[in-house]
Amino acid sequence: GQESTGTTVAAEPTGKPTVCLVMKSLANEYFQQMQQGAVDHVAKLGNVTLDSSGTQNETDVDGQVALVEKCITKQAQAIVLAPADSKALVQSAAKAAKAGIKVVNIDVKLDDAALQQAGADVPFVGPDNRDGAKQSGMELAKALGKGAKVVILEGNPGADNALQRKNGFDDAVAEGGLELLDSKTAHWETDEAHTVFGNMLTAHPDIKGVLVSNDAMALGVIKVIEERKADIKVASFDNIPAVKPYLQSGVMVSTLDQFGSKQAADGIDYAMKMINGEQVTGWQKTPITVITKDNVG
Amino acid sequence: MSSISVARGNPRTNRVVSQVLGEAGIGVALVALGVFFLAFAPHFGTAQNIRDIMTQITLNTILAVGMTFIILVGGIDLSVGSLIALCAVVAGTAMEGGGAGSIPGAILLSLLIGAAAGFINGFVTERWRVPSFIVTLGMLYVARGAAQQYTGAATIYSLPESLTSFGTATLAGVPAVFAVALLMAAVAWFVLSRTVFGRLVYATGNNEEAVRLSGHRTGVIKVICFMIGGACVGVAAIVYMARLGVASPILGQGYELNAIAAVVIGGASLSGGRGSVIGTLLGACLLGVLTNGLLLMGVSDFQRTIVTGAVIIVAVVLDAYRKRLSTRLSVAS
Amino acid sequence: MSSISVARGNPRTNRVVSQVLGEAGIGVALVALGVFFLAFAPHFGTAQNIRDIMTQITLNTILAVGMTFIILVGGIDLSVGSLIALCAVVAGTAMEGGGAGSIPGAILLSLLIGAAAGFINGFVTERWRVPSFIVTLGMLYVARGAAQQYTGAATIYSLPESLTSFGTATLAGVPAVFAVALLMAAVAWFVLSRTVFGRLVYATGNNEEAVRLSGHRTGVIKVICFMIGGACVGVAAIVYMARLGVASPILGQGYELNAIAAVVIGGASLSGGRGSVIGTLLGACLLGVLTNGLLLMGVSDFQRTIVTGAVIIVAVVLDAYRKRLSTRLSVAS
Amino acid sequence: MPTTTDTALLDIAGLTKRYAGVTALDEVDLSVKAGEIHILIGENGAGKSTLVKCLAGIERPDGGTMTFGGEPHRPAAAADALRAGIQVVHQELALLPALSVAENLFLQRLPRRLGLVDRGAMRRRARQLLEQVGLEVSPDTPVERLGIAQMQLVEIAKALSGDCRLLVMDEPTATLTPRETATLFTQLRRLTAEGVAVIYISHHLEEIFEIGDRLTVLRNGRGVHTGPVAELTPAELVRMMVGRDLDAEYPPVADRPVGDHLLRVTDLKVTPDAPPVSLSVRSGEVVGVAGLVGSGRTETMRAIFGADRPAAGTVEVRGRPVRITHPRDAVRHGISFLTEDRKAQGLVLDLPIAANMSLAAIDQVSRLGLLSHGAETAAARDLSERLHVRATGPHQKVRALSGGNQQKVVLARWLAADTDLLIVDEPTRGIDVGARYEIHQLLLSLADSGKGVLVVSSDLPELLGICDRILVFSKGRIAGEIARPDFDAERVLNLAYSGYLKNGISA
Ligand SMILES: Nc1ncnc2c1ncn2[C@@H]1O[C@H](COP(=O)(O)OP(=O)(O)OP(=O)(O)O)[C@@H](O)[C@H]1O
Ligand SMILES: Nc1ncnc2c1ncn2[C@@H]1O[C@H](COP(=O)(O)OP(=O)(O)OP(=O)(O)O)[C@@H](O)[C@H]1O
Ligand SMILES: [Mg+2]
Ligand SMILES: [Mg+2]
Repeated sequence: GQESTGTTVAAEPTGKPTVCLVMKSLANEYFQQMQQGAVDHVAKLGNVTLDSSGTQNETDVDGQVALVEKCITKQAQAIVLAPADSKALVQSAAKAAKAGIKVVNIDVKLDDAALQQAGADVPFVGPDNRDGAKQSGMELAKALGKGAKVVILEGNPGADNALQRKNGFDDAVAEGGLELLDSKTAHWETDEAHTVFGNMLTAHPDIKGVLVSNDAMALGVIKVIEERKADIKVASFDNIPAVKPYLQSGVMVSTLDQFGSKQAADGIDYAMKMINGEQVTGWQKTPITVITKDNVG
Repeated sequence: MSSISVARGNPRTNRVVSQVLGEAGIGVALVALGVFFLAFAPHFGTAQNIRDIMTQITLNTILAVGMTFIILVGGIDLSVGSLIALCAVVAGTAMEGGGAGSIPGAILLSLLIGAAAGFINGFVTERWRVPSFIVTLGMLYVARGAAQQYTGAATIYSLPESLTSFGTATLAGVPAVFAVALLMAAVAWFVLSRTVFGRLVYATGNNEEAVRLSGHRTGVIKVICFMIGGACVGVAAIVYMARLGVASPILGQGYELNAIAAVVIGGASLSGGRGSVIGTLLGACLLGVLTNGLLLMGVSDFQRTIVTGAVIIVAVVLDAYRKRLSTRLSVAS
Repeated sequence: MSSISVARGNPRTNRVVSQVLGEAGIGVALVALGVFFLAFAPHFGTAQNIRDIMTQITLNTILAVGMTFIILVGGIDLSVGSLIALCAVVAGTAMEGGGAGSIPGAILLSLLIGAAAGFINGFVTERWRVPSFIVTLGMLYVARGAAQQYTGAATIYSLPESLTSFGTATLAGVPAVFAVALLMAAVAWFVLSRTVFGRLVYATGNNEEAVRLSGHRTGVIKVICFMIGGACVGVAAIVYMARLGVASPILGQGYELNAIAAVVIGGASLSGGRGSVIGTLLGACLLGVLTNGLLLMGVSDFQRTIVTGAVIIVAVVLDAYRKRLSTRLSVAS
Repeated sequence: MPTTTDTALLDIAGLTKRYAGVTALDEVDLSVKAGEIHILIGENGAGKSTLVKCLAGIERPDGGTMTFGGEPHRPAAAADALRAGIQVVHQELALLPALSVAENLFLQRLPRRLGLVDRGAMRRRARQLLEQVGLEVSPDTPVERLGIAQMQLVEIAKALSGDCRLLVMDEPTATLTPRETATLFTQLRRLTAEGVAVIYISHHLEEIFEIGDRLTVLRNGRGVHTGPVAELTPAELVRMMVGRDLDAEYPPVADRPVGDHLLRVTDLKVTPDAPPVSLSVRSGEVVGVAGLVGSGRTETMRAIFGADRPAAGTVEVRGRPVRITHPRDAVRHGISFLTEDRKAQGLVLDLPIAANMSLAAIDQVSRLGLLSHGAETAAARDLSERLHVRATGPHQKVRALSGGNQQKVVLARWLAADTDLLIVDEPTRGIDVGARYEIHQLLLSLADSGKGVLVVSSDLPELLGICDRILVFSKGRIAGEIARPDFDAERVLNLAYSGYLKNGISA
């Protein structure tokens, strides 16, 4: 699927209930998968109209608020929301709920405290980023053994999944007995990761492993490793196709697949349940899998 | 050329047409866009959606109004986007968990920070005659870093009820926050077109040397404009928190471009001396309507991005045509 | 003022000093920064790190060199960041899975797309006399959307071996890609300072009307400058892929600001007519050295952001001082 | 009769100002009495404007003292000088193109009520001022719509608006026609009668002898003479300025063989409903174009040259009809155009003299697109000598030149282009008598060598002095043509006014 067809479905008015899928930055491959999954799933179901959209970039909070408002305006029956900010989107979610729209939260969990304050209860369908990062990190720990020196590359400071992944990596460092030398952000970007890690390596020539918060950055990191012909292993997150060769070659010990496509599908299913009057609450964890040399296929 | 033949028409009608066109500004393009969406974007005309549009353009309107002052004196401010984050997190922290009582202080704080940053931008630019582009670019980094440092990248929420409820309140169907924006625009318009200061702002942007020769302290005028711009950012920060109930250090990325775009689409010249608050207002509307309409039409995100860019270009080109035609006619009549 | 007392010094030394200062440009600030990092940033001076710096500033240098032409004629190009993404994904797709044979075609493709976009930027700006700021802002959206549309946001990888190996190759210790950047800078310098076209570029940026009335097609000159800028983006796209072995439609966000910053820090005036490739080169170095040094010093992310901004401002202020002092001295002598 | 007192209002002693490479003012003394009109005169680059700038607080003198009204006068900024009561009309226009004439007039102190601009009062007083200087435009016209002379009049009106004790005018009449000059002089006399002192700078000798009480001659930044104007003859004055005798004010005009048509313009309309204009220039001819301010001379020339698109009309060069839509076409067909506004339309201020001179003939100093700096510098040297450009060298930035020398640079550019037809608009604007003579000689020698010259000038004696025939513009149309044998200032002026008198004066 070259273009995001989901939206075109919404064009003609039908009797079917409309489910609004609101994501952040569709420019991000992960959300692209997520949307594709949703489109396919809806096609399978056949009794739903999907209206999916995403923001320009991941930090565009009020852009996403506008998206939610659009869904309210269009009087969708349900909104499946992958929030750009776990707290900033709570109000909009509550507003939608008040407007009688079923809201399902996917990908990043809305902040509980904030939800309470807004007096809204929104079910969450999604993976545990922290646990995922930890699992991926543990693979690295296993590969390197205790006491190995590692660094972390973080995502956008302030982005929730960035924070959770960082925490997960920290857990892995603690539990795996790794020695953390430094932790810096490269804003999810390949080029910046190349620069930041390059300098980290200059500053700490004895780095043995890198915990990277997404694959895009991992690509930049691996470039540095290749350039320096260093023996450094990488643990990452997202499992985009581009990293496959590196998993096979072994530079990348592990990455994490949180099945974005599945998530959206599940989200839609729960939305349908709610539309049909079922009560859904709490956190429905979606599966995550650590991808390594062995299961990369 | 056709325009000539037009010009050959009856002088009186020419004059009328030219006047209308001359005043209309980017409004022409805006109306065209509106009509188009009314026809093709479901729900576009609904009261609810009009309100949404108003809320959605509020921030950019406020920022753009401030930016107008800066651009009129030939400056530019790239720090807007980070500065709003800084103002928000600091003021937000001041209000966090607090009651209505904490609001006035926070507002004052936000305004002060904004104005102070504006002062630095303006003062450095003026005192050492360095391009404001680069000074405010520096400020962009400083403010962003400061905001993150201040909160440790944490998002601030649980702001006073009365603030957030103001963010969703409506006066006679008009969102309160938008009313604030309109009010600010009105004041700005009055200051720029009626007061001595306002005229000196235009004059300075037009030919600073001449204004200095006439015994005015252009440096002061310019610095004040930067401070006004900064103060507007302070207001925007409060409005942001009122609307979204949170303040995060990463908010506002890229706002500067939208604000500048609104001003320039509104007919201002980046070399200073030309532009108007009305134009800016229309520019902000155009951008807001465009985003909103395309969303309602359900255009895919990527195509939406493309169309947005294309429409921006077409709009200014149309406007250029308009200007020429109107001058042609006025010459002819 | 101290500078006066300096000015009272011996004329001959004054003249020498003033000459040195006059030529030095932002170099002074750059040297100061380098010395500082040598003292406080571990490993800063190592051959390895120097190579890193070179690789790290390559992209911005190439983009900034192109931007120099545009800024010299009083334009600006905000589309650089998205355009590099568009060039990369299209050229990347053309090479994906292909062998060395597919490279020349891809390079040509990238250059053509860049130049074409540049042409549109320039042509619209010229033909309808609209600010390039807004036209290229539109192009920023169009190119980004097009890039995403083209790949469906997928990251392109498995590029030809020979390309990626070129990205990591070094000639006599100098990274090959940086050598490319230097070569381009050298050519640009030659064109701007030795050719008729270069002369007309400066003249047009300085007083377009005068150049037009001297019988030159200023419009053509400006459009060509935008095309050169675009072509440079095309080259940068190839270099990006060579270095990182991937092409994604989200790459390059914010590159435009860095490129413009390099040019302006290098002493160019955004109103056109003043600036130089050497300056641009130094500007790019300054930015690159700054990032690199701060990273080596292990400054935290947030503080790094703050310091970056502060240093940018201080650098241009220092430069302003330098200019004044040098003129003062030359008067005294 | 001006009422002069003996106590000096302004006293300047040992004033010195240095720029990189030049000493613009070298120990200059000057004393101006209340109620007198003091002429400041000297060659281009002698230091007149620099003195004015020091007086006005724009430049800081490097030495010397100034006393104004008994107080020491050390202005740090223009504001200080204004506060002290010194009004200045600078040599270069300092206007706000996008703002209205009225706003420009009162920029110093906008009529205000509680911080708000009192527009009514502003318009009213603006009309009075425009009346005084004889400029018929609406106060609401944006200044950018005005011709340069009209802008000049706005500048003058501006200076008259603020009440002052000393009025300094740096070449205010450079582009004015006798009509405006006359009204200006009435105003000056009114002011001096009220006890205002005036420093008046001009290169027009006849003006000096008409209006001046005393004069000070500057040469190479030094004051070489001060005394009553009446005690001098023009010849003596010229000798003091230039340092040599000028046998005549204008070079002898020999009878030249007039060749065939170089340029023939038929029914040219600048705007769709402007009157049609037809004119022609033969090789070996010097054709003058006279007219009042705003009579449409510049507009017409711009249209011929392709600077603006004419609405109608045909142009023939050497008998062949040509389409000129861009100055490039004009230059291609061998037409040059020296614009009246050197700063806005002529000079590239931040480029060196050499680059400015080669701009229209860049092919001559380049091969295969590569510049030959050597050739360019050489050419610049040569031209600078021919026109006596006073500069530190061909690589000095034009910005640093004196007004007159800047004018010479633009002129040099078109001499370098060496086209068959040369259109010059106000060619000797701000040029000193000596250089003026040289330039006239130059124009004539061009005609001698079979080229055609079209001279637009508001300086009537100049036209009478060097032209073979004069076309007189009035209200956009050519009101008449006079051949050399029956040249006569009266006739020219009558023709110039005719258009306005017929259907009353209107803006
Ligand atoms: N900013 C400057 N930098 C360097 N030299 C300058 C500058 N301004 C003026 N000069 C020099 O000072 C000298 C005097 O200039 P000034 O403008 O006073 O001459 P002027 O008497 O007004 O001549 P004109 O009759 O042409 O106006 C000239 O040689 C000029 O080159
Ligand atoms: N650049 C311009 N734009 C618009 N109108 C102009 C411009 N220049 C002149 N005009 C108007 O056109 C008319 C003719 O002006 P023009 O300059 O041709 O007169 P002129 O005979 O050259 O007199 P002078 O040059 O001494 O003002 C005037 O009414 C003037 O206001
Ligand atoms: Mg002068
Ligand atoms: Mg004229």
